[in-house]
Amino acid sequence: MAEMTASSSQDRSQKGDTSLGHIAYVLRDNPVTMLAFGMLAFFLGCAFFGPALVPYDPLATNAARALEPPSWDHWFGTDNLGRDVFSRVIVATRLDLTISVAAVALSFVIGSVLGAAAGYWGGWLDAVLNRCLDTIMAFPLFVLAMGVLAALGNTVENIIYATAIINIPFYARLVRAEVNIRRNAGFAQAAKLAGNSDIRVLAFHIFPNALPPMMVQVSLNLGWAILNAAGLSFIGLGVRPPTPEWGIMVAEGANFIVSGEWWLAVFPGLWLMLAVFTFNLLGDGLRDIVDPRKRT
Amino acid sequence: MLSIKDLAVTFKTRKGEVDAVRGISLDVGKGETLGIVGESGSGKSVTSYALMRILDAGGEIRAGDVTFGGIDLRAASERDMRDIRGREVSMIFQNPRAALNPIRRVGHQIKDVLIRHAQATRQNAKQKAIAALEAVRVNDAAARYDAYPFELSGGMCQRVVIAIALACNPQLLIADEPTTGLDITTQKAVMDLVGDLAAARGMSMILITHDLGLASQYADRIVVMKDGRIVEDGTPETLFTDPQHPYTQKLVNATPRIGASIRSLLPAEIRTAEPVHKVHDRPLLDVRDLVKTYPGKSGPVHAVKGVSFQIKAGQSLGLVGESGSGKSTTSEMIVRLQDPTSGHILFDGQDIAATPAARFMRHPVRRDIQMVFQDATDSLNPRDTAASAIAEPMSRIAGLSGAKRRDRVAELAELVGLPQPLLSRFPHQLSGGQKARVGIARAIALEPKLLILDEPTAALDVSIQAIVLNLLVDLRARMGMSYLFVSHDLNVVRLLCDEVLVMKEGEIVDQGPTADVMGAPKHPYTRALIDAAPQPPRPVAA
Amino acid sequence: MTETSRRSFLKLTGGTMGAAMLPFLKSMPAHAATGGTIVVVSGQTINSLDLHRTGTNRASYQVAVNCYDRLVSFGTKEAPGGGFSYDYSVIEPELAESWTISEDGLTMTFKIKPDATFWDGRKVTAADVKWSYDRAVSAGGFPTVQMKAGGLERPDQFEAVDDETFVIKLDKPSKLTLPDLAVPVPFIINAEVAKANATADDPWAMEYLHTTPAGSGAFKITRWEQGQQLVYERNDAWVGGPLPSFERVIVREVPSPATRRALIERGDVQMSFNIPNKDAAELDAMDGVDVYSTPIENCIHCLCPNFSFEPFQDANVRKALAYAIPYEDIFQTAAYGRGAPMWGGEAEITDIAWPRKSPYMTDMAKAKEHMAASGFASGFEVPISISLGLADWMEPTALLLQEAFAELGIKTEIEKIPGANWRTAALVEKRLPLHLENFGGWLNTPDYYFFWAYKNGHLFNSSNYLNEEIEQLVDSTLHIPMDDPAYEPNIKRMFEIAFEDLPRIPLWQPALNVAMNGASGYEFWFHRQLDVRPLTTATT
Amino acid sequence: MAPRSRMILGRMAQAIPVVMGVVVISFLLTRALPGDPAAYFAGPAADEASIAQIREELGLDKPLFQQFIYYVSDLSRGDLGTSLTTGQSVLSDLAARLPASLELTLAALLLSCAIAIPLGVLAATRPGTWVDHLCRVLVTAGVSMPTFFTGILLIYVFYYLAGVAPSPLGRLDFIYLSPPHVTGFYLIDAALAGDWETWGGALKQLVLPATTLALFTLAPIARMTRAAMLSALSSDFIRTARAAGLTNRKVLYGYAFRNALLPVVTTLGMVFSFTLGANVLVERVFAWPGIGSYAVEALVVSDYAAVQGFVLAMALLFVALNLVIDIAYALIDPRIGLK
Repeated sequence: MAEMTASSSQDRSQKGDTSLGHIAYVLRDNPVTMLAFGMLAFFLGCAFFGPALVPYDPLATNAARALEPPSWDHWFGTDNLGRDVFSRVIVATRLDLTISVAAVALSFVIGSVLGAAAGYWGGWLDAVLNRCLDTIMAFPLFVLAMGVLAALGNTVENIIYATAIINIPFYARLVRAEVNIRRNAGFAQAAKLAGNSDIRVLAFHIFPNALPPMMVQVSLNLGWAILNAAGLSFIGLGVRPPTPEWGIMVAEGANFIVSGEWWLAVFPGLWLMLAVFTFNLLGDGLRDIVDPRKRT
Repeated sequence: MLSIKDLAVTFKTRKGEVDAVRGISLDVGKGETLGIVGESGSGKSVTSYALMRILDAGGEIRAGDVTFGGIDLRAASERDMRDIRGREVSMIFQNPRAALNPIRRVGHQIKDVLIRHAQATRQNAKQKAIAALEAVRVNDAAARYDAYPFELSGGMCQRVVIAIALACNPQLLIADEPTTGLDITTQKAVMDLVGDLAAARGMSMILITHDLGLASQYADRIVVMKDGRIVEDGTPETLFTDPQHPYTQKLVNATPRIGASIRSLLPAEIRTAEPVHKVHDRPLLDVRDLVKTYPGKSGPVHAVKGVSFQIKAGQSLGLVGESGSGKSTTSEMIVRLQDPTSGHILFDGQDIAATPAARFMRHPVRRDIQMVFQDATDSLNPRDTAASAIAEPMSRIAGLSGAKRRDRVAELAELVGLPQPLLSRFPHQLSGGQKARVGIARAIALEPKLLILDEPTAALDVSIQAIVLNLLVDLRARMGMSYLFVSHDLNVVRLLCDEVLVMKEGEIVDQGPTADVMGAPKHPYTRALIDAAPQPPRPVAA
Repeated sequence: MTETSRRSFLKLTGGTMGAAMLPFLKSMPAHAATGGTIVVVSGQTINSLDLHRTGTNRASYQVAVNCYDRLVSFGTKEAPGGGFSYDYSVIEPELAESWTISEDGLTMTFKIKPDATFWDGRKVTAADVKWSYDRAVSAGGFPTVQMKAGGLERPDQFEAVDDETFVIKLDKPSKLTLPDLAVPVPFIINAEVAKANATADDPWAMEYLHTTPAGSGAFKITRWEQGQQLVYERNDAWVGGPLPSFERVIVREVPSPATRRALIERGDVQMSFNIPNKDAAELDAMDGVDVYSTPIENCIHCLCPNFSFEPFQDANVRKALAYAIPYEDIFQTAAYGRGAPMWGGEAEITDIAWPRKSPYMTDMAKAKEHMAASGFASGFEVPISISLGLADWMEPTALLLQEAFAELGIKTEIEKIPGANWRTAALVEKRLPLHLENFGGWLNTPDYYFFWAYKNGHLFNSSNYLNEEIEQLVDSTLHIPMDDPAYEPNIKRMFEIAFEDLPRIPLWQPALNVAMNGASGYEFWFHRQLDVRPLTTATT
Repeated sequence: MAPRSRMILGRMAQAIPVVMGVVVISFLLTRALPGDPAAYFAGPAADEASIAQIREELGLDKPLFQQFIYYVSDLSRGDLGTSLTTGQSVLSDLAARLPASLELTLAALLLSCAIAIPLGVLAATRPGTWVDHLCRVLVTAGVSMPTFFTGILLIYVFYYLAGVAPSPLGRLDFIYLSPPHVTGFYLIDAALAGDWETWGGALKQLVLPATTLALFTLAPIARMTRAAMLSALSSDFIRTARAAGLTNRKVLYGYAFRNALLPVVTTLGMVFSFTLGANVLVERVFAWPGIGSYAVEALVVSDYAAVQGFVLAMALLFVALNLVIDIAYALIDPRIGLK
C-alpha cells in the first residue's frame, strides 16, 4: 500500500541499527558524553586492573621516604608515612566505585519499588509513602548519614547503607511521578487488555519507561555517593585506615596543603573530582542509551 | 498582497538535511482566503512559519522570495519582522489552550501585543484589550480579561488566540489548523467567527488544514500540498468535481462525506467489492443501567448516568458524542478497564461487571473483548517492538510461545497489512498508519467477539484513515466481530456502523439505525452535530 | 554589650582599622594588631566558664586559670623545650600571703592577702575560700575526684577562722595536698555574688557561674561567644602575681588545623595553642615564628595490651610487641620528633626520673624469639583501637604498628572509635584488647602516675592490669613525702615491675606545641591549657 | 484566594506527621549512637559513682520509652534541653547559630543563582552548541569537588598565597565587634545599625565560604534552568508570542522564563535544604559558627539534646521552606490551588 513504499526506503538504514550501533551513535552525537564514557572506561580499568598494576604496595609504609614531592619514583609523591600516593589513588578506585555503585543500586531498587507502587496504586499507600519520604527529606541528609554511620559503626557496608538511605527519596519520588503520569497511558491499558495483572503492567510496561529520566538521577547520585563518602571521611566517619579511599586521603591531605605538601590532597582530590565529574556527565548519555525513542 | 516564489525550506536533523518545502509559489490577494491543504509532513505549516520567519531551530529558508505588501520578508531585518508579525501578519494556532501562556492573564497577553505594536498606551491598553475580546464575541469580556487560560474552555481559548492575532488589525491572518483539538460544534463556531471577521475587515487569510472539507467550506481558493510541493491549485468546486492530480483525487476520494461508501474512500485502483457482514439477532452485549460516578472535589461527578443498549453479534454500533459526553468512560467500563458504579454488562448473558476490573485479566471473557485505542502512539509501549506488542496478548492469555507465536504475529501483520520488516521496529520508528495497524493487530490477535474502537482514526491523515477504515470493514466481515465504534466524526460513523447512539452529558439522547438517526435526527443535539460537520461538495462519481 | 564599650573597643584597635578596612589589601602587619591585644587561636572549644560544672571540657579549664585565683600556685622555671614551664617543686603564693603546716602535717593554715579583692571590689575573705572549696568537693565528677587526690574530701575539713585566715584539716598527711591546691580545681569564687544567684535547686550557682565568672583573677571575661571566641580583659587590681602585659586577650576557636597554621604563619594571630607536631617541626624552622615544644610532664603515649584478652596474658607476647615496635619511625612520623623518646633505656634502674625510657628497643629478632616462646607462636588476630579525636598521632602510630606486628603473625585491624565512645570503651569498660593511650598525671610524681594507670580498677588502667605488689607499693607510697627513705626504693621497684610486666608499653613522651608570632612569655602548665597571664609582646 | 489559603493550611496539616516522624526518628537515632554520654561528660578522672550520678542527672537511667515521654513533654513546652557540649540551652545555641548558617547558605545561593540562571538560559537558547557544552562542563566541574577540598584550596590560594582574602576566622575578623543583634544576619544587622565598616568586614568573611558553596550548587540550578527553559521555549505559546511580534526580551523573560521558574523554584528549595545540611563541612573549614558544625560536634560526642534539637530545627525549616515554595508556586502559577 501507499505507506509501504514510503517506508521501505528507510529499511536499509535500519539494518545496522543494533544496540552497539545505537550506543556509538549516542556517543558521536555529543562530544561531552563521548568524553564522559571515555573517562568511565578509564576508571573502570583502574578499578579492575589497578591493584595489579600499581608500582607500590598501597599500604606499605616507608618512614625514610615520607612526604616526598612527586618524582619519577613516586608520580604523585608520598604521604606522611612514606606510602606511594599514586598507588593509593589508583587502588582506591575500586573501593570508591564499589561504594557508590552499591549505594546507588540499593537506593535505586528500594526507591523504585516504593515509588512505583505509590505512583501506580495511589491512595493511602501513596499518602503514607509521601509522608515517610518527606520525613527522610526533612532530615538534613548529610547529618542523617552521619548519624546512621555513627550508630551502626563505620564499615564499608554501613557507608553504603547510609548513602543509600539518603538517596532513596530521590528515586522514589522520581519513579512515583513517572509512573503516575503513565498509569493510565494507552499502552498500560492495552497491556491490561492483553491479560497482564497490575503488577506485571507496572513492572514490565510502565516502569521501564521511567528508566531514561532515572538514568540522569543515577549518574548524579553516583557522583554524590562518592562525595558523600568523602565528606564522611572528612568528619572522621569514613572508611577505616589504612584502606586507601579518596575522601579520606583528601581529608588527611588537606591538613598538609598549607605546609606545602600539596600533593597529598590535590592528587586524590583531582581523581575524586574527575570520577564525580565523569559520573555527572554520564547522565545524558546513559539516558539516551536506555531510551529506545532516541534510536533512529 | 502576499506573494511567495519558489520558496524552499530545509531542516537540519540528526539524519542530515531534510527538505520540508521544495520550491512552492503562491499568491494571496487582498480579502482572499487561501486554503492550504495537505497531509502531515506536506510542508504546509512550515510554509507559514517560513513566511513569518519563525521557523524552529535548524530550519532555514534556502531559496525563494516572499514579498508582503511590497516588503521583501526574506531580506527584512529581524527587527522589521517583529514589527510585521502581529501587526501586518498574524497567526492562530491549533491546540489553543497550549498556544496561550498558561500563567499570564489572557487580557495581559492581548495587552502585551497592543503595547508592543504601539496600538495602545498603558492607560488605554486594558480597555482596548477588552474591546478586542468583545470583537471575537467573548461574553462578559471585562471579566474574562482577568482570566487565566486554564479557566476558559477550549473554544474560548481559541477566541482569545484570535483576539491576540487580530488585536492590531493585521492585513493577513494565517490560521494553522485552527480547529484541531476542538469539539465539532465549537469548530464550526470558531471557523464561522474567523470567516466573519476576515470578511468584515477585508482581511486576507491563509487557512492551513488537513481537512479538505473544512477548506472547501471556508476558502476561496485551495492549494494542495504534498511532500513540500504544490500539486494542485483551484477553487473548491473544481478541486472536488475535477481533481487533476492523482494525489488530489486520492485526497478527495478519501474525505468522508454524505453519500460516499466505505470503499469509495479508497483510490479507484485498489478498490474491491465491499464485503458483507452478517448481523445476528442474538445480543452479544447487553448493557443495563450503567452508571459511573467519580468523587470530585466539589461533589460527585456523574460521568455516565444510567446507559442501556445492546450490541447484537456481528453488529457495529457507533457511539457518538463530544468530549465530556461519557462515551469514553462507557467504553472503558465495557472493556473492563473501569468498574461501573452500578449497572450490569451482560456479555453472552454473563454479567462481566461482577468481576472487578483489577481481576478481570483472568476472566475467560477477557480474550473476547478487546479494544483499539484512540492514540496509537500512546497505546504502544515505546520500549516494545511492533512484534512484541502484537505478541503480548497471545503470550499472556493464549499462552502461545516460540515459533507458534512468531508465526501468528506474522499472520496478523499480514492480515492488517503491516509489512514484515516493520515488526522489529519500535513505535517511534513507525508512521501513524503503521502504528494504527499494530494496535489493530494486537486487538484482534485473540479473535475477540467484541472489538471496541475508540476513535481509531482520529490522529490519522484522511488517506490513511480511508485505508484503516476499510481494513476494519474487511476484518469485521472476515472474523465476524461486533464493533463498538466510538467517534466524534459523524461522517465516519455513517460509513461503518449499523446503528448509532448519541451521547451527551452522560446520557443517550438519540439512538437507532444509522440511516434513521443521520437522516432524520430526532434530537436537536444530533441535528447540531450533523450541521456542524463540514460537508465538502460532492465529487463526480469516480 | 553597651554602646560605650563598643566604642572603646574600637578605639583600642583603631590604629589598625584603616588598613583592615581597605578591601583585599594584604593583611596588616602582625604587631600593629596587638596594641595591648593579643589574638590566640585554638582548635578546642570552650563550653563553660565554670570548671566545677558537669560536662565542662578540658579547654574550658583555662578560664579557671586566667579568671580565678587559687590560694597557691606553682613557680616558674626555664622549660627544656624553650620558653618557661611551671615548677612543680616550688609552691608560690597566689591569694594566700603565707601558710603554715602543722608538725603532724594534718592542719594547714593560710593567711589571705589583705589587699586581694574580687572584680566587684569586695575583699576576698576566708569565707569565700571555704565556700569555693566546699563547692569543689561537693560538685561531684571530676573536681571532687581531683580534690580527693589531695586528701580533700568533705566540707568539714575547711574552716574560715576569720576574714583572712583559712584552715584545712586533713585525715592523714600527704605530699600531694599542697600541690593539689595549686591545680585549677580549687579556684576561689566570689561567694557573695554566687550565693545571690543560687537557687534552691542549684545551691552552688552552677547555672550562673557557667556563663558569668565571678572571681578575683588576672583577667575578666568581656565576651564569650560559644564556639567562636572568648575575650579576656585585664583586671588591673589583680594581686595574685605580676600584672599581665596585655590588656586584652582574644581566644578564637578555629577547628581546622590548616587554617590555624596559615593564620600563625602569616602573623594574623600572635599565638596558636596546641599545634600539631608536624606544624611545630616546620614552623620551628621558619623565621618569625617561635615554637615551644614542652615535653608534657608525667605523660607518656603508650600502647596498652589488655590483660583480659588472652594472648596478652602471656608475658612473652607483650615483650614481643615491645621489641617489634618501630619506635624511631613512629616518633618521627607521628610526633615529628617532638617530645622525648621513651625506648632504649638502661636495663638497670638507678634513679627515679619519670617518665623514663623503657629498656626495650626495636629488635625484630628478639621480638620473634619472644613470640616463638609464647603460647601464640602462630600469631592471632586483634584490633588496634584508636580514638577519632586523637587520630592525628594515633592513626600513623597504629598504621606503623600494624605493619610491624604483621611480621610477628599478629593480624590487626585498625578500629577508629568516636570521642564519645572512646572513653567508655577504653577507660570505663576497659574492653579494648589493644589500644593507644595517653594518660598524663597533673601532679608530677611517678607514684601519682602509677596510682591512676597501674592500679587495678583505676580509670586509666585500661589494660586491666593487676599486680598485688604494685597495689601495695602505690598505696604505701602515694602520700609519703618524697624525702621519705622508703620513697625512692618503692618507686624503683614500681618501675622494675612495670617494665617487666608491660601493661603499658611506652612509645614516647609527647610535647605540647605552641607557636608564637609577635608575642612571647609562654609558660607551660601541666594542665596543658593556655595561661595567658605571663604573655608579653615580642621582645624583638 | 480562599482555595489557596486552604491549600496552605492543608500543606501545614500534612507537615504534622512529618515533624512527628522526625521527632521519633531523631530520638531513636540518638539513642542508637554508641558511647555513653554520661561517661564522656563525667570528665577524665570520674569514677563509677560520679558517672552514675551524671547518668541520673541526664535521665539516662530511665527506660527508653520514659525518656521519650520526658523528651516530648519538654518539647511541648518549647524546651529543647541543654547541650552538654556547649553547656547552653539547645534553643539558645540554635538561635545563635542558625542565622550564621542561613546567612552563609542564602549568600551562597544568591551568588549561585546570579551565575547559574543566566548560564542556564544562555545554554537553553543555544542548545547543542559549544556554549551549551562549556556551561555543562563548567558547572559539573563545580559540583564534582568536595566542598571541604574547594574550601581549603580557596583558603590556600586566596588567603595564604595571594593574601587577598581575609583570615578565615568565622563571621567577622577579630578587629570588629558583631553588630547589635536584630536578625542575627550580620550583613542585615550591620546595615540596620549603619555600621558599614562592620558590614564590609562581614561581607569579606562571607566571600570565600559562599563561593565554595556556590560552586557546589551551580550545577543543579543551571541544569534545571536549562531544561526548564528548553521545554518552555519549545511550547506552543512561545510560538504564539513570537508570531505576535513580541520582542525577544519579552518572549525570553516575560513568557519563557516565568514559565520555567516553576521547576527552578522547586530545585532551589531542594538545593537550599540540601546545602543547609551539607555546609557542615564548609563551616568546619572556615570556622563558621553555624548549626552544621554544631551538629557534627554534638553527634560525635552523643550529645542527644543538641542532635535532636538540630534535627528538629532543620525539619521545621524544611517544612517552612516547602511552604514558602508552595506559596511561591501559587504566586507564579495561577493554576495551583484550584486543580
